[in-house]
Amino acid sequence: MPPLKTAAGPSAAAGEHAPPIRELFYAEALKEALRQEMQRDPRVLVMGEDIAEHGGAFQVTAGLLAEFGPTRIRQTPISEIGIVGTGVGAALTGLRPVVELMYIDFSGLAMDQIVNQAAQNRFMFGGQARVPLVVRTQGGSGRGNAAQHSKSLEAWFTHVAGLKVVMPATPADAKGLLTAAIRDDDPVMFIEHKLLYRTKGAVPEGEHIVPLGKADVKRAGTDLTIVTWSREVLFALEAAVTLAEQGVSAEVVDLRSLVPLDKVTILASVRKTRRVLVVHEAIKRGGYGAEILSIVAEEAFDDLDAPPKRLAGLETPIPYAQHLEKGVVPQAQDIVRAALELVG
Amino acid sequence: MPPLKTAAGPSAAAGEHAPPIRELFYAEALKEALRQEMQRDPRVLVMGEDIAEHGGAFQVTAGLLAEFGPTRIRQTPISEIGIVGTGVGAALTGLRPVVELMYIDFSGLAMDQIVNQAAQNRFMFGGQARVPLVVRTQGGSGRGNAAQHSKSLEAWFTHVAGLKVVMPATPADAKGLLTAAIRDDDPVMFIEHKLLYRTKGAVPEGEHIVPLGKADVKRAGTDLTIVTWSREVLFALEAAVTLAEQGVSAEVVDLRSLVPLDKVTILASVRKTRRVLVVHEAIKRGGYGAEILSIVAEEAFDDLDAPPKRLAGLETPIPYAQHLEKGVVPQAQDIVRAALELVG
Amino acid sequence: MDKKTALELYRVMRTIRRFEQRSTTLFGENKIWGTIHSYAGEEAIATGVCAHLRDDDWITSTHRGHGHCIAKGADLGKMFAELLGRETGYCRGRGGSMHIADTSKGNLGANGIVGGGIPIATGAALTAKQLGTDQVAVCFFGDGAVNQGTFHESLNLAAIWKLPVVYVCENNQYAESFSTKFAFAVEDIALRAAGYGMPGVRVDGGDIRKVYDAAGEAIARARGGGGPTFIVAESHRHEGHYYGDPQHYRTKEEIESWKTTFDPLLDARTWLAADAVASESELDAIDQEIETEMERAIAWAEAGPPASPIKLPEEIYATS
Amino acid sequence: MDKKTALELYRVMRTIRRFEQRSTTLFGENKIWGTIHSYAGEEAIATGVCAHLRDDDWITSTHRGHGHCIAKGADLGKMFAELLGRETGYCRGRGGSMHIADTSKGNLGANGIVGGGIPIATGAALTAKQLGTDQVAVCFFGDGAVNQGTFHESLNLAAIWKLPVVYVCENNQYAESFSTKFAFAVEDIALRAAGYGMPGVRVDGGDIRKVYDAAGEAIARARGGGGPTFIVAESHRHEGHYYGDPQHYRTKEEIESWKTTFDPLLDARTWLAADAVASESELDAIDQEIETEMERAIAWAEAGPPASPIKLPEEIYATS
Ligand SMILES: Cc1ncc(C[n+]2csc(CCOP(=O)(O)OP(=O)(O)O)c2C)c(N)n1
Ligand SMILES: Cc1ncc(C[n+]2csc(CCOP(=O)(O)OP(=O)(O)O)c2C)c(N)n1
Ligand SMILES: [Mg+2]
Ligand SMILES: [Mg+2]
Repeated sequence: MPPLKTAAGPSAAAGEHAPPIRELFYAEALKEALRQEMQRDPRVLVMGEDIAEHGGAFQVTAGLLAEFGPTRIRQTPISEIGIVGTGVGAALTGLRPVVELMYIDFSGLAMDQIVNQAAQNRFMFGGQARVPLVVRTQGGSGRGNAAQHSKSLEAWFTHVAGLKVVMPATPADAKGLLTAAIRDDDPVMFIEHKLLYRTKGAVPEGEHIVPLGKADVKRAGTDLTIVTWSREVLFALEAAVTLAEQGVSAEVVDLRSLVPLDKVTILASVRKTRRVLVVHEAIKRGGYGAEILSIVAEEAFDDLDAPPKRLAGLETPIPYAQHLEKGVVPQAQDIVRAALELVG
Repeated sequence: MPPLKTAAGPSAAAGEHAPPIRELFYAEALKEALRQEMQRDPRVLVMGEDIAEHGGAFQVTAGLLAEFGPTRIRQTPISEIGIVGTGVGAALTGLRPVVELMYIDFSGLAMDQIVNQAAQNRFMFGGQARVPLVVRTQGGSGRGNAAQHSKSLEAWFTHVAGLKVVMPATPADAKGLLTAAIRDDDPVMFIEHKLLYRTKGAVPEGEHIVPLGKADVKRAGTDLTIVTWSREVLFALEAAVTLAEQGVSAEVVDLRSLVPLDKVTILASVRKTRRVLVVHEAIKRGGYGAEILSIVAEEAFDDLDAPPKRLAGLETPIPYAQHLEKGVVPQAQDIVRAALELVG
Repeated sequence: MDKKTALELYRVMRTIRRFEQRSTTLFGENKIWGTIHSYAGEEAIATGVCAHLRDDDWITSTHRGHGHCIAKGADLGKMFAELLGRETGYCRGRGGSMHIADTSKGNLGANGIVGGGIPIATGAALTAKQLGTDQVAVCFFGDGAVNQGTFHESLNLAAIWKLPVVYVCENNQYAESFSTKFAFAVEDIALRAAGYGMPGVRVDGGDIRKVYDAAGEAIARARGGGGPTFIVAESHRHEGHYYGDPQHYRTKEEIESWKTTFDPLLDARTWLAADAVASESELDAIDQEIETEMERAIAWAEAGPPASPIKLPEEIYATS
Repeated sequence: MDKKTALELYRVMRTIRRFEQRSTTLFGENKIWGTIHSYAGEEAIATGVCAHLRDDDWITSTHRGHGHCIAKGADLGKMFAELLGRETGYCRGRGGSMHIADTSKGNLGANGIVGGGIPIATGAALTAKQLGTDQVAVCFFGDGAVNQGTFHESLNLAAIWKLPVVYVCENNQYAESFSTKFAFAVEDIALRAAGYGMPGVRVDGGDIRKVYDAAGEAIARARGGGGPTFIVAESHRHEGHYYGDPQHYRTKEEIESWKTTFDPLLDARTWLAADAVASESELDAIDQEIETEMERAIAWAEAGPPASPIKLPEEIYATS
């Protein structure tokens, strides 16, 4: 995918005396958040595989070893449950660890520490502790990595009481949400997309915070609402342009935070456009799109002029061959087609 | 909970020269399926923790050690990913393993082998292999086991391409579905409920198969459809009685198989009653109820006389104290209340 | 060992034993919900280890955690209140027996997931190392947890990072119904330490003096920057795995024999008398004090209000 | 070792080397999608081990799996076809380099999850034991996988059940960018075997004769009911972790040095000549045959049709 330009969402700089803006890659924006938070707070450390000399599988930590040294850019063996669990223990005792799971496909190895330990600790022990842990990971297809390195698994984490789940689509949101996640006192699953790292966009310098739980209307429209997140936001914006040429005005709502969820923004948009299309890369069955659609159907049923619809990945592991890989997850033209059906 | 009586669903004995019927506990019905399949096929073996002398945490394998010996009732150390993965390898090479995960809360330890290995193997390798693996486990609250032994996690597994997911509510379905699962050539998550083991019901003797992918209308009705599964089926049937006394005729659809899903039965019922309430014990956000509700909203929108609704567990880990535990998952009276709102 | 220490160790062990006896009767009276796992027979381990810890040192505990909790200085009343589902319990009735934490004393919590606490203790030790303090983390777990992946990954991390953590395996010879004879192909579990490059120590978990010495050495090494140690304390549980366990997996004779041949309390009373450290009557007096304290704690717990209704989202989130 | 065996081993090693060279050039020509991991430098391990296996014995492989696949008897054309995303590939273009299986030859498949194949090989060995056959399972994995929980849980299961499985750790000194010097606190990884109660063998993975002998002994023991073995074959990869790896984690000198000082093919040619087993020209002739075979395989693969559209649900379910 060629570097795609994306604007910082309207609300991205909200509540700030708008600081200088310049363009960064998504990966650079993430690194800037890590660097600024590590400078600001000595209790922040980064743990993960190949994050040191190699700079991380997607170069998000490149250069940080030189600045912060091997104790704060702490490279680990291939021990997913060990490092996430160590992060939980460190978070419980005073550090603010950012643990990297190289691919979200590997989270199945660490699921127990994320769910039974990190997420449940606070409630289970009657509020005695807090778990300021960020688990940074990335998912999605599009690089020919096939079935075990391309999944979109955010739905698993949204179904856990005690976790927060964040999925930035733009460089500005990536920086702002990661900063907010690191300062948050609860465990946050911070899910990036492997095809977003090389996308560019305007990013505020200095401290930039995007609060968790606020969706962002990335494009305003009147005929239908497209609710989506992560890389599909870029496809939705691309589709909105095509749709506009065909006289259809699409509003694109980027959730950014899946948990906590900004129901207010979703429902306000749907009540305005009276049509909703929920789009995500993960397979449809059991995906988070079902949650969004259900909320709309339960709470805005009478405001809808057409049945709500989902557009999502096919029910298959991601295939290797390039021509097949593209075909199993929604592309811009698929969104255009679905939108036209919905308004037609 | 006092032993609840439940009838074998109408279709439970479907497609059979109805064999003799007598009452068994849910746990006994499961054991009967295991015993009959182990007698029938020497390639079937059971692996798990405390399944031998102790007979399993819920006594499902009690007595099988004496009949089949320690190589086929193979007790394991506490190594969840090791035993599930060993089951995958055994299934790939000619055995038909039934692996027990004592609590579904522990599945987070074995998720990688279930998802990246068992579920994806067939597609990923171009159809070279089959994985006739059954993972038997149980979930749900109600025994004071608190947050790490009471979760309902079926939604995670429904969101995986390549898995099948089964959740029997009655002894007859438990026997019939386990038999079908063991004979199925794909990986099946077979999810029981800890409070169903001591419920009684009529169970056909001899071979009894309930095909995967067939829902069962456990009670016919005309005013609304309650779609549910596992223990909530019993609450729904209880609620339906109360509702009948108040002049409301509820149809109770027991999914039995979450994957494959019997959309036909769900949609037929909803088109008849024109109202739907989806009920499950798992927390609402990201639960499988959202998938059911979404399918109805997408495909039967214009057949609905009222917004579709979900009733589900509160967004919290399961608390220990008995009076709190009951309050976080839907009880019969909660279903009655929600149903009355829906029809009122 | 001086008299003060010896009597303090005896007092802690006796307190644990009595706590288990009383929680068992309370369970029998249907006052406790869920399940409980008795530590009776293993008291010397938690006691001998925690005697070397400060309030700012950390421990992680297990489903069989009452003993660890008491040895780390917990309040008996709050413990009973938790078992009784009271608002005054350590976890406000949310956790129960399998989930008691006392962060005020560095007890990061019991764990219902076998092996679940091992990386957590490792992470606590990482905090000490990262912040340059001399705090130590102690990780308690059973023989069954040794075959969990978390054990393996954590011990390797602690070894390569030389973390101030002591891993204490309480080998009571069974994981629920599964004998270590079948769960391991080696007789000495401590052998595993060598593969990680850390010292492995096997000790008689029935003799408080031996546990005290072995733990003292390991904890001093950790505090001094010498890195982790793996201790395997051999012991036996007097009761079933859980209250009501029919114990089909071992004989009545075996069960009974341990109560007489392997009892750290009987053992302690014997040498305390033999070495003329304390007289029978002194020890009986301690037992009497504990008896009184225990009943006072239970009375306080029973008087407490039931767990209050759950408030969301503040009970699941610290930031909301 | 007789001449026939020696030349066959040389032929397999050379075939693997050449396959890796050619897939590298094909990747450079953008004909291969995704990523590839070169086995160059480690050929002696797969070759020496698989030489003792029958078609009905099983192996599990890794992301660096081309060598295992070839040594187990795979068809080169179908392998290239898979890398090229063709319908004629082993996995019909669904798997790619990281997911090649050849069940017709007992290769249960490469694995993109580090350590993911370890319990699977263990399960295959369980099948042999359960059905009373004399089949053996061999499990290949890297040094990095040794710190995964799956390694730990699987080796313990194999040891307590005395399963016919051989665990082969290919220690190429790095897990991506992470040196074993820092990932382990022990210098000899084979030490871990003792903790499970199985033999641990450390062997020079650059000398096909040593690998052949060590593997022969372990596989014979497994076949004979003697249980599992853990072999650690010390080696070095000539290339980066993946195609395009900048290798910031090791020096140019180190990279270059292994290509000359650690090359199982150069090594084999030396002793084959020195022991007068085969002349330079005989070996050149073999190389030439392989060259021809390789180009034929590539031509066949490139001529194959692209992977066909996915059919659901039949491609994800065997029963539907
Ligand atoms: C991951 C996991 N698997 C299984 C269980 C069920 N279980 C609870 S305690 C126990 C036995 C633990 O044995 P051990 O570690 O020796 O501790 P002990 O009970 O003997 O003190 C098991 C299998 C669990 N709680 N967690
Ligand atoms: C569970 C898991 N964690 C991380 C990765 C990313 N990864 C792929 S290969 C690799 C290094 C593996 O090292 P090693 O086991 O020594 O094999 P080698 O590549 O050296 O042959 C890593 C970390 C992965 N694929 N799976
Ligand atoms: Mg034990
Ligand atoms: Mg390596």
